[in-house]
Amino acid sequence: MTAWLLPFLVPFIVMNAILGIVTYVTLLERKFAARMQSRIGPYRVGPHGLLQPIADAIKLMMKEDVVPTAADRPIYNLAPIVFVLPCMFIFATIPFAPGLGVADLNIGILFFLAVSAMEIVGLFMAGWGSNNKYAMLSAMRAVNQVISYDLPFIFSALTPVLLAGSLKLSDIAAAQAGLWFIFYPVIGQLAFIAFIVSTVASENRAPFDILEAESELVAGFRVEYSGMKFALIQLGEYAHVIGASFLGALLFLGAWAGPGPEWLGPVWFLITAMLIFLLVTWVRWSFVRIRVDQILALSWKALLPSTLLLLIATAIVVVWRGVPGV
Amino acid sequence: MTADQARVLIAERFSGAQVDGAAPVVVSVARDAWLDLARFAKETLGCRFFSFLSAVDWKDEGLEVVCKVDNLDAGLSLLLKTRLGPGVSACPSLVPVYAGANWMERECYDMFGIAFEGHPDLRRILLGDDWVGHPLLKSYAVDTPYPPYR
Amino acid sequence: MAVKGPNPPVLTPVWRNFKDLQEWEALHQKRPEGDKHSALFERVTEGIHSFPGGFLVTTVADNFFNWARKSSVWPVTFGLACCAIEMMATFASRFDVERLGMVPWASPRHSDLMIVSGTVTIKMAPMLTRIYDQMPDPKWAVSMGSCANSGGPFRHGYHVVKGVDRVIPVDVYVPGCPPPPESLLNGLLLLQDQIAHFRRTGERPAPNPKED
Amino acid sequence: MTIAAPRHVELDYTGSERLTMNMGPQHPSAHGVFRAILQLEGETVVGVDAVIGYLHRCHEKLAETLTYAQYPSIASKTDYVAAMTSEFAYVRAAEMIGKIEVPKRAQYLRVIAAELQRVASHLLWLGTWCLDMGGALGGGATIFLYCIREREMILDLFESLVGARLLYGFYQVGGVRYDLPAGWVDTCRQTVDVIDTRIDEYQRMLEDNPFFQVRTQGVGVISRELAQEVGIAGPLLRGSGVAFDIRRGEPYSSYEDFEFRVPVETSGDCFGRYKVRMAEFRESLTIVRQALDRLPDGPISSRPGLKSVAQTRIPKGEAYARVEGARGEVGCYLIADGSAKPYRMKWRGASFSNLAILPHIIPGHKVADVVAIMGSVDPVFGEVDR
Repeated sequence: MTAWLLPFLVPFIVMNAILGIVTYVTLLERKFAARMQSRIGPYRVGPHGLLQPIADAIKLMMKEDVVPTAADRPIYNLAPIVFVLPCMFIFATIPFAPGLGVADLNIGILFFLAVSAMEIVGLFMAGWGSNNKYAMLSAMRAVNQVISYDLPFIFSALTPVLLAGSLKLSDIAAAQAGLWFIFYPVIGQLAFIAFIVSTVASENRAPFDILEAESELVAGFRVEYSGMKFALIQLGEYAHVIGASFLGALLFLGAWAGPGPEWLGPVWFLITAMLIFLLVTWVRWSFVRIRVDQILALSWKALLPSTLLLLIATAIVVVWRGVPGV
Repeated sequence: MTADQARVLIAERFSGAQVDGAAPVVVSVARDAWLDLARFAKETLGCRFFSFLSAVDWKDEGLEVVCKVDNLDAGLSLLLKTRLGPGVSACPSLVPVYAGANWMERECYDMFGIAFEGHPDLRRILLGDDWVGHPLLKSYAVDTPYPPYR
Repeated sequence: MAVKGPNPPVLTPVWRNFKDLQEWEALHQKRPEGDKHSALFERVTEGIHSFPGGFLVTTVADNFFNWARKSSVWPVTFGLACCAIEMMATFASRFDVERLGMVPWASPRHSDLMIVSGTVTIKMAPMLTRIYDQMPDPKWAVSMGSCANSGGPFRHGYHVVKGVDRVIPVDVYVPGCPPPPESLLNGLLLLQDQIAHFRRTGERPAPNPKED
Repeated sequence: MTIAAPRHVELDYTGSERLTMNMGPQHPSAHGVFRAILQLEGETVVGVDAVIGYLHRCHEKLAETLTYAQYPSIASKTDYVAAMTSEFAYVRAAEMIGKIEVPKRAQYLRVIAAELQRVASHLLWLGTWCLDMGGALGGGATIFLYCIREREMILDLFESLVGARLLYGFYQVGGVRYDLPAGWVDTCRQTVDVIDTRIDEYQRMLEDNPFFQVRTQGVGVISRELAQEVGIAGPLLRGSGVAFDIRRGEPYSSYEDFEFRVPVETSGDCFGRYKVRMAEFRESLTIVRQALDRLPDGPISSRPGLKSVAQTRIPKGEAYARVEGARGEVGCYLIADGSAKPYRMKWRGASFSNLAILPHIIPGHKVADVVAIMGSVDPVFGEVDR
C-alpha cells in the first residue's frame, strides 16, 4: 500500500463503517423500543427484520422529491447537506483503536465539540427554507435549545479532560487503562449523569425533543422534506447521536480498554458506545416531553451551574493530587 | 330549592308562563321574556349549570327554542322553552347570561337559521360557511345533494 | 340582526335517480397520469431496456425497488372517525403493523400510504385531497370501513361524501363498520401484494393479483 | 357573575407580527378532525378560534328517518370511544316517553357494559393524552401502547358478548339484546383484577415522574364558575371542584344499588382531571364487581323477540334523558309523535360542551400546553360534530 493512498482509504473505510452502523442502529432502536412496549418490532422484512433499514433507505431514495412552491429553494436544497456534513465530521477525530482513526488531533475533543455544534446551522436552514410555520417555530426552538445545552455538554465533557490532562482523545482513552472515569469517585458519576442529560438534550432526543415535537409541530424542521432529503436528515440525526455515544464511551467508559486481546479493542469500543446509545434510547421511550421554557430553565438554572461547579471541583482535585491522570 | 318552590317563584315572576313537570320543570314563556327568564333562572333559582340549547321545527307553528339549565347543588332541572311563532326566526341570545350558550346558539343558527340577537360571534359552526340552507328544518330533505361532492 | 324571511324552498334530491353502480363508475377517481418519475430517469431506463439483454436489468431493478417499497409502507396518521380507533389498535401492541415495516408518520411528506379511516364529510373532503396531494409519489390509499367505501350508514346524510373514491383514487377497500384490526391487516397485506406488482410505467395492476 | 367572551391576553411584545398557526384538521394531537387557529406571540398563544364540524354526520337529521330499533346502533357512532353509553342515552329517552319497564337483569347488564366501557374509554384517554405530551416517538407512545393492551382485554369481553369490538348496538328499547355467554362472568372478574393492578403501575409510572408533573400541574385551570357556566361535565366538572355525578344525582338503571365514591379535585388543572379519572377507573371496577356479584336472574328485555324494525312504537311525548358517560353528561332530548320514528332528536354531546371551554382557557399558555389541555379535555369528534 502506498503512502499517498492511506489518507483516502482510511476515511473511506471509517465513513462506510459509520454509515453501516448508523443504518443498523435504527433497527436496533426500533427493536429495543418494540420490546419495551411489548411488541415485536420489524420482523417480516428479511430474517428477523434484518433487511428493514435497507428497504427503508431504498424506498426513500425512490420517492418523489417534493419542493414546496413557496420554499426558499437554495436554502431548502442545501440544508440537508449542511446538516449531515458536521454529523459526519465528528467521527474524524475519534480513535477507534490505538492508531486507528482518521486524524488523532491533539485538540481532538475541541474539534469534536466545535463541529458537533455546527449542525444547528443546517437545522435552522431547513426550518427557514421550508417556509412552513411548524418548521419555523421548530427552528427557533432548536436554536434556543442547542445554545442552552452546548455549554453543559462541553463542561461535562471537559471533566475527563482535566482528569486525563490532555485534549487529545487517544490520550484520554489511554489514561483510563487503569480506571474508567465513570468509576472515578463522585466526580466521575456526576459528570457522567450531566453528560447523558446534556447529550439527550443537545441531540434533540425525547424528552427534550421539542423541536421535533410530533404532537405539536408535526415533524418540526423536517416537516416539508420528502424522499432522499428526509433520509439525509434522519441519517444526520442518528449519526450525531452515535457520535456522541462514541464520545461518551471514550470519555467515561474506557474506550477500547477491555478484557481480551488487543484486536478486540474496537469491538469493546463499539459495545460500550452502543450501551450509551441504548441508555439514551431508554430515556427516550420512557419520559413525556417537557415544555420549551422548562427545558431552558433546566439548563440555565440547574445544569449549567452544577456542571461549572463540578469542573471547578475537578480542577481542585487534580491540583491537590498534583498529577493528572488516575 | 325544590321543584315546587321553583314553580311558585316562576309563576309569581312571569305571569304568562306555563309551568309543569317536576324533573325537569318545563317552563314556556313568550319570546320577549326569554332573556329575563334565563337571568331569573340563573340568579334567583341558582341554575348555574348550562346543559344545552336547541330548537324544534313545528312545521306550520314555527320554531321553538329549548334550553336546559340545572342547579347542581339542589338537584333542580329547568327546561326552558319559547315559541318564536310562524315565519319568525329571531330570538334573544343567552350569551350574556350563560357563556356556554355561545357554541350552542351558533349550532342552532347553523341548523335552523335562528338569528340570535346579541350573540357576539354568530356564524356557522358545523357546516361550511358557504352552505346553503339549514338542515334540521323539516323542509330540508335529508339527502339534499351538495355539488360537487354530491 | 334582522329577522330572517321564510324558510328556503325544498331542494329536490337528484342522486336517487342514479343506479348506484353506474353512479360509482361515473364518479370514482382514476389516477390521472400514473406516478411521477423524472423525464431523465424515464429516458435512462428506456435506454437500458432497449439494449439486448437490458430487460434483465430493468426487471430485476423493478422487482428490487418494489420489494423495498412494499417492505416499508409508511402510513400517515390520519384518523377521521370511529375507524381511527381501530386503526390505532392495529398500530398497537397486539397487531403491531411495525412487523411489516410500517411506521406511522405525522407529516404527509414522509408517508406513502393514506388510510382513510372513517366518514369523509363535505367539509373535510378538500382537506383530505390536500393531504393526499402533499404525499410524494408513489403513494397509495386504503379506504377503511363502509363510511369511506360508500358512505355506509350515513350515506343518506346531507353532509357526507358517498365514498372517498369520489375524491381520491383508492387502491384497497376494507369492508366493515368498523373493520376489526384483522381486516385492516388483511387489507394491508393485499396492498403489499399490489405494490409488489407495481410497474415502472405507473400502471397499477388489478386490485388482487393473488389467486386463491 | 358573567364570564366574558374568550379573553385575549396582551403581552409586552415589541415585534410587529403575530403568527397565525393552524393546528389541524389533520394533526397528530387533534384527536380526530379538529382545527384550532392559534394566534401566537412567540411561543405563547394569545387567541384561539376552534373550527369544528369536520365530522358532522347528520346524526340528528338521520334520527328522524330511522326507527327506535334502528337508531341505537347509529347512536353508538356519536361517541365511538364510549359507544355503550351513547346508546344508553337514546334508549333511556325512548323508555322515559313510553314508560317502558326494564327488567332488573337488563338493568344490571346495562350497568356492567357501561362501566366496562368507561374503563375502556379512560384507558384510551390516558394513552392518547400521554401520546400528546410525549410524542409518538417518545415516552408517550410507550404508555399509549400499554393502555391499548388493557383496552384490548375489555374489547375482547365485548366481542364475546356482542360480537363487535367498537360499535355495539347492545342496548335496545326495553332491555338489552344479548345475554351473557357461558363463562363470561369469570373472564370478566379476571380482567377486572388484571386492570386494577395495571392501573397501579401507570400511577406509579406517571405521578412520580417530575416531567409529567411539571407538564400537568397548574396547566389549563378551569374555575368552578366557568365550568358550570359553560356546561362542561363529567371528569372536567369534578376536576374543578363540583361534586356532581348523574349516577349519584339522579340514579338511573339501578345505580342506587351500588356503592361507589364520586371523586372530586379542587385544583381544576390537568393534573386534577387526571386524578379524577384515575379514581374513576377504580370506582368503575368496583361497580362492575358489585354488579357481577349481585346479578339477578330473569328476562333481559321487556320487549323480546323483535320481529320488525318498526315494531317499537312510542306514544306522543317528549323527554330528556341523560346518562353519565365517560366524558360527562350524554343527553338525548327526544320528541315522539306516536309513529315508529322520533319527530326530533337533540343530542347533547358531552364533548361538544367540554370543547367549548378551550377558547376560555387556552390563551396565555404555551403551544405545548395546548396539546396537554386538549388531551385532558378528551374530546371525541363524533360527539362534538354529531
